[in-house]
Amino acid sequence: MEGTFEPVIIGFTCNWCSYRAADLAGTARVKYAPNVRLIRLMCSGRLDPTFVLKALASGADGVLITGCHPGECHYIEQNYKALRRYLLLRRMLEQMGIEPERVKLVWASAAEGAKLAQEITAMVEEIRALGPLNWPAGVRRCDFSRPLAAEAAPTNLEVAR
Amino acid sequence: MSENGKPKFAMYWAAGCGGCEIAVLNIHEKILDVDANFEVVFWPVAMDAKYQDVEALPDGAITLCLFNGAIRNSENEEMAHLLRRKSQILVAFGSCASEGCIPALANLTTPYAIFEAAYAGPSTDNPQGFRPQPSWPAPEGELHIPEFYPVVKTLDQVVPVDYTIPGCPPEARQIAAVLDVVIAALRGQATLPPPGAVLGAGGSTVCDECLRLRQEKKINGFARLQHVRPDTARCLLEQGVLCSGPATRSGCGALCPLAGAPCVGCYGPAEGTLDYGARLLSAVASVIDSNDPAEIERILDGIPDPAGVFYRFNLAGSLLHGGR
Amino acid sequence: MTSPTLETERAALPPLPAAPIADLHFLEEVSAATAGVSRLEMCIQCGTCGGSCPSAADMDHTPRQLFAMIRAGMRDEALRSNTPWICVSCYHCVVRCPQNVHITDVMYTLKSMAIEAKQYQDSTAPDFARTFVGFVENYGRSFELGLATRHYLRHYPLRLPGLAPLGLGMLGRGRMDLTPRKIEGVKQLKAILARARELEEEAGGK
Amino acid sequence: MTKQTNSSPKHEERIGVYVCHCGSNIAGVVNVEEVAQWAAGRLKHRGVIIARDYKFMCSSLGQEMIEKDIRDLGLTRVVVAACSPHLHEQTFRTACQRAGLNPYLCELVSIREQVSWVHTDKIVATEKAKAVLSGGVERVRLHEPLEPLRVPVHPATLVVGGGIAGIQAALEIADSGFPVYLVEREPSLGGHMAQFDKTFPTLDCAACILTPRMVSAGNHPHITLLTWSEVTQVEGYVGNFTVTIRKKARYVNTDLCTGCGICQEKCPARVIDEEFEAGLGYRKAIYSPFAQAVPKYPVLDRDNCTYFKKGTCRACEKFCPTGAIDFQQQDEIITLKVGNIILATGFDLFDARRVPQYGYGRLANVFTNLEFERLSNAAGPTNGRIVLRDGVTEPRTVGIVHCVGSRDRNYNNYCSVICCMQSLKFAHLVKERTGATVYNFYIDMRTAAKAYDEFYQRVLEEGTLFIRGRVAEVTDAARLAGEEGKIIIQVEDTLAGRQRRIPVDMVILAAGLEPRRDSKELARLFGVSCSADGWLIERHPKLDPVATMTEGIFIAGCVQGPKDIPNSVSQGAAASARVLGRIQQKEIALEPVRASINADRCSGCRICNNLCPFNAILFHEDQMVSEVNPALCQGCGTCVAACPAGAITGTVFSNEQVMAQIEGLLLLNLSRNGHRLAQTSVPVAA
Amino acid sequence: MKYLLYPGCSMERTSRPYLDSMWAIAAPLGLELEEVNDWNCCGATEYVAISLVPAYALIARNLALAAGQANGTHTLVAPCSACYVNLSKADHYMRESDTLNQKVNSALAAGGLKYKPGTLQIRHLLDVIIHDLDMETIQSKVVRPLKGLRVAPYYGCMLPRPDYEKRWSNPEYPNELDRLLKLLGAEVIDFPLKTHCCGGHMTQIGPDVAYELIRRLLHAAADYQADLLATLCPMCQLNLDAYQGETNRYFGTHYHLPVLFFTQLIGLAFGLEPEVLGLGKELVDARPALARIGVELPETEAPAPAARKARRPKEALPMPRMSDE
Repeated sequence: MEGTFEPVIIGFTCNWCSYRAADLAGTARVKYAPNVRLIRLMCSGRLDPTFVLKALASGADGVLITGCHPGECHYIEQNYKALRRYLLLRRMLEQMGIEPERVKLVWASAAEGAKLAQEITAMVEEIRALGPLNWPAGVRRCDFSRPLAAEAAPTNLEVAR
Repeated sequence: MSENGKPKFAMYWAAGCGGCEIAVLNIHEKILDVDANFEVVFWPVAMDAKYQDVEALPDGAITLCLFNGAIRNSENEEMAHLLRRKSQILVAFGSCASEGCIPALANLTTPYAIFEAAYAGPSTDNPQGFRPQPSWPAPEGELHIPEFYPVVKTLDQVVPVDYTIPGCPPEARQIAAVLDVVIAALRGQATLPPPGAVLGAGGSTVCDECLRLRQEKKINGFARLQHVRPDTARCLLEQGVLCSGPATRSGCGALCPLAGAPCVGCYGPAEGTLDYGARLLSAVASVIDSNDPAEIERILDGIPDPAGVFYRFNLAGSLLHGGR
Repeated sequence: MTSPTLETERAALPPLPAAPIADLHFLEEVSAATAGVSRLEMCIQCGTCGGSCPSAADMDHTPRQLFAMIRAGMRDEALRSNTPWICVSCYHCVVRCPQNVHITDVMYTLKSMAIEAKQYQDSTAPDFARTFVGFVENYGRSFELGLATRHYLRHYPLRLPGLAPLGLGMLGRGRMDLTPRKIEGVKQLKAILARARELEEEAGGK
Repeated sequence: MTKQTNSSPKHEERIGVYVCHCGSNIAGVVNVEEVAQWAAGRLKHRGVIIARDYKFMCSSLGQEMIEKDIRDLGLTRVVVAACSPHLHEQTFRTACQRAGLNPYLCELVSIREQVSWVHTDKIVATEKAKAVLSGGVERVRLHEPLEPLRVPVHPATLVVGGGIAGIQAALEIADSGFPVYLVEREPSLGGHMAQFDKTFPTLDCAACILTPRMVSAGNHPHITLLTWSEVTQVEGYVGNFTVTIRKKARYVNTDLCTGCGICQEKCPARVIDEEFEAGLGYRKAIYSPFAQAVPKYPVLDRDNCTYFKKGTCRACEKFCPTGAIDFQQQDEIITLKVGNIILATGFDLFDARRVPQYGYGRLANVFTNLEFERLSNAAGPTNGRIVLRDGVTEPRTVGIVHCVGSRDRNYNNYCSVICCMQSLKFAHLVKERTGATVYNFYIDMRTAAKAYDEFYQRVLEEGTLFIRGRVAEVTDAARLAGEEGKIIIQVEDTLAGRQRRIPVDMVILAAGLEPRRDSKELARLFGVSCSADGWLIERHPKLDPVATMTEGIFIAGCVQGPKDIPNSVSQGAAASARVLGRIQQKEIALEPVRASINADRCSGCRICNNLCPFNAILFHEDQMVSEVNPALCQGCGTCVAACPAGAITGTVFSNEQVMAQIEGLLLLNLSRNGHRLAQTSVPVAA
Repeated sequence: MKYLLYPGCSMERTSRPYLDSMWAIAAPLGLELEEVNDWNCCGATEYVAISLVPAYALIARNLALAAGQANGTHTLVAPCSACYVNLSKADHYMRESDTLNQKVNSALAAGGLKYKPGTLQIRHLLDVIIHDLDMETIQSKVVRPLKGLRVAPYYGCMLPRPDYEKRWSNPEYPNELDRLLKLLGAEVIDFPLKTHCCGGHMTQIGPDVAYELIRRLLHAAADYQADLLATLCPMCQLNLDAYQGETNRYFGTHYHLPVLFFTQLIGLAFGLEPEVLGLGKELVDARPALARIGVELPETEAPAPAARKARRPKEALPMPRMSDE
């Protein structure tokens, strides 16, 4: 592979804290690594672990989950649900051979633009050091997104559409 | 149509335990309807047949093919392609074909480790340390055995599939019901469901059929069934026994929970679910009754094998297929 | 673009005197040589440290002033100050500092930098430290009697007779040994310390 | 199979993409023309039929351009790549609405705050802008036309806290003719201000300016006063809160009581008054905290009452001329309906015992600022005589210590705002009344408000001595001649550059302001957020300082952070203006981000039931299904993510929308080879 | 209870009485102390003034040896405050700074050792006595309550500060020693300088500074009418005891305040013989003070708890109550 590896990270943010922290990082012109792409959710409690798997399966090298600090959730305590899911998800991903550095949970209040920027840059560096999320040759070879429709035999039975 | 005018039926057993084959026999006298309405052209368990016989058939000659078992090796995949070409309706029959099932748990490890476990170790007598080789020069000529794939795939990951019948194995009454619909459709008395549909199952989850009493859920600790004596009338999950019922497609009649054992999830994901394990994991984690990271970790220690539990039947069909 | 005329005018002026040398990397250097995080840059000059210090009266500069000097890049003045040598390591300033500056550790850093640069005014304390360390490096243990006599002989010879009763009292009560004790692993200790010194020098700056 | 990554739109969408330059704010880093051209070409098969860039998309010309395209080209979706949705989402939604497009079919993606302002490499920033835009396009395809939720607003308002901020808020609303419930935990209105003697910088008497306000609030026809009461439960949502209040038993029948005070006179139990007198004076077991208390009725302190403790006494009952004492009285539970809530619960004083080196609690003549307020108050325990703890001796030297527990990482990191001015006021009062020598020990003098610095000048002129240095310790251990029997303040005089020991007779500690000890519970009770310190968090620190993130709940005064009286009053008034605006509108529109449950899919597993902090999820036992009450749902989506059956869906942030956005964002991979970009996954219609 | 013991250089010589009394009370208290084999000097405050990495490597050798010897316990007890602070500081900073940790471990490797920071719990002797033992058991062993003895509890600096692990009630006004002494029956004064400095190594390098610090402590203790000072650090004891004469000479004062180790007072209260507790080895004779133990003074002559506490007139304002009382 030529050049350096640039990881892509999908970041999930909470509308009330970390998304605002990202806004603040912007207004304060804090610079951070461009490798992250943020998705706004209403709350870290909205984070369905499926989103994390989906991002990893679709080519992201890491996933950053962010939310309000414990005790500061806009919806009282939903960030704790994110915490519970994250702690369990992390255990499971480890079993699947995915390095724990690739999926991180960071608390960032609306005031912590600089902290969020710092966390992002640090995570990009860590993942850069890990390299791309490499699936074993076998998994890569089997192309799950290949269109299959052409192979089917025609049927003369009546089928609901 | 065949010579006797009956539509052709096939059933094939790929990587799986064979329970699905037995399940078909479990439909009892209904099997007579199969015989009455179909001509069985290929069913290795039930009758002698050669792959060449299938290859010889014109494309689309088989009306209904029930394919059970996952795609573990090149033979499985070849047969999947062959039967797809020859069949009008290809059904992923049972959990292995549709989700990967237990064979797919091997995706958590590598072929090397699998061979080490099978061909070495204390219970294996293999002093020369033989390992399977894809080809071998025998006096009769070069011999081949099917190639062992690095990961287990589901049927629909190698060929397009018309319908899925979930379950490990599918419930006999559900199989019977599906056969009834197909037979009725063949007679023009019914319409087949849209392609891609899941047949022989319900639209909700196992809890819908479970009669155990339920309350709001708060889990303070997980325990394995053998270590606790759960209340016979109350929801098992509420008592810390990890039951997959909430995330598992209904249709089985909640057999396990009603018999006192937690649902293990063999009917697969509910309608519209992209990743079964993630859904179940999210639900279970959400109701852990603690906000303290250390305490949560302690509670999670009660689930020693999360990937194995949440993806017991579903690893090959999941988003990450089992990781690396 | 500056106009050429202005340039010419400027050239005609007499040269300005040189600005005082300010070593603006001094703060970073001190921070880097301190165990843990110094937090020196967080100092708000409130004076809690100077107010708390039991020996402030004898210091050339209060700790607060010293920190301002470090930040101003006044390297020589800071290293020559007696302040770190007067510090008694009581940690009062550390626990009271509203900004959690690691004051005591910074004092240690300044001492070692002063020794390195040979910039202390009074050799009493550096000598004491060296003598102490000498015993420790050779025996693995400290040796009060040797240390005290050697030290007083060199720095307070006139006070030594006055301390005789104290010394005799201690000896008489079995609270002092005439010979140093030695650990078994002196060789091992020396190897460790030699490697540690190499590492310290590798880090540079110091 | 049913696995689909995208649920495809029913018909082909016609999407318009608008990339903003924001002057040079975006265009200076992101090649906006390239982004627009790329979208028009590369995203054509995703439904993008037009992509434009423009100098200022939010300007009227920019908006008109979008509106024209909607009309002329029949756009069904709009994506604007510009600033943060928190800034201009509403602007572009309104523009769409004007052109006849449902406003919720517009998506704003941030390429300013999240791209041009935080990255410097122009090529990489441009590529990231494309990715962000592509995520927005994928997302907008799955948007649904929605209507904002409209809810009626109940005209009554609950004000919690009867200090000056709460009183101000209550009066403003009541004067406009709307009902107010004013709840106060203590027996009387007044709060901390009632304890003060003079107010800086004008030195008006606190009681003189506060008492008329308290009386107006007490008599106001539209204000229902609930003192000695606490809020125990809050349910509902903006416009329709149901609040439960526990009115503690006073053991006094307020219908009969005339407030004559005989009961207090006759009560034999003398108790140190830790609340109003800050521990410096005494009260009785039946008492009214101060003479001007509103309401005038006393309360009986059960824990210290001789009758409740020993079973005999009843002196108050015997002497009461109207028979108002009622030992049988019980706590009363009241339920109220209100449309809006203002929280004005104030602050607690930092406990100076936590700084043991300052000697409070060990050294008799170390006082806190609140103690000194009572000491100097003409209605206080010494009738305003400034004396030592012996109650007799006037101090000849007084040291005032600033920043006690404030601006200190060991305690509270923030500045308590009022202490500098309060300490200057004390210096003036001590000088004026005793002629003592006064020292002020400060880190920085903070007198930043109208007429504040002038007051500092005045105190300087009066001869108060200022020592710039944070006090290190206050001790009675004499070390030098002249220190015996004194309290010694040890400090570095940072201006002189030396340590000083100053013997004084009295020390006043300017203890800082802290959030109420139960502020976290308060936040939880009302569903608002509070910072790690415990101050409630405003919706926006500059532009919306009196609103909270929770619709319908406002904050005023020190509950939001330390502040002086003028600012507390301003906030009380500001909060009431916001509430009045709501009441006048009669109904309010809410973002339609809500969860709903598909009853056919729901298996009644009850996983979600306990996850909602707003109790929006009901369980129907008869049908064994759960249901979301859209009026209570706040749209956090936690239940959506937790539903194991996938039976719960959420508007605006559906699973499909988020998945589509993930695919869109990953359309472009970052450079793996210099700056050339490689394509990875391509989302295809499923 | 089992602990690893790091005695430190002073214990073997200048503070022999501390060592002896510690061993004497270990058995009745049920403390099982196992000395770390071949430990070396902690470097006091001197080594770190010369160079950082060797200073921490010197300390870490002890930690490595102790961790290697961990035999059913990971608690390392240091009776000397200076050793305690150095050991815990090394562990703390090695945990905080990866760079330091790597350097120190690389130095240790030269001696075939390694230490993983955080492996050991480093605690002071007073900490384990007051926090690990049952207070009632201690009280039950008191056969000779130190009644009538006015003791100034003197903690010095390095015990309560900087206190990385938050083991003490307060860095300025800890109460652990106070509580223990009260348990032994002593009258404990509210000693305002309880955590102020004894002069440390300044007796060697700047005696004028040191004598002033010693004078302050002696004066305050005398002012509060203490019979003796109880200490828990060899350096504090040495400075206050051995240099008391020097200090008196320097200032022309005549303080006579015996300074004993708290372990000696525990032993006394437990009824152990003075000789096994190393009593009599102090330079300022403690016998007159100890003679007060058990002497019942007539009620009227009993001194007020705090010497200067004024009579409260009826106008007096209430005093704020301390939260911990």
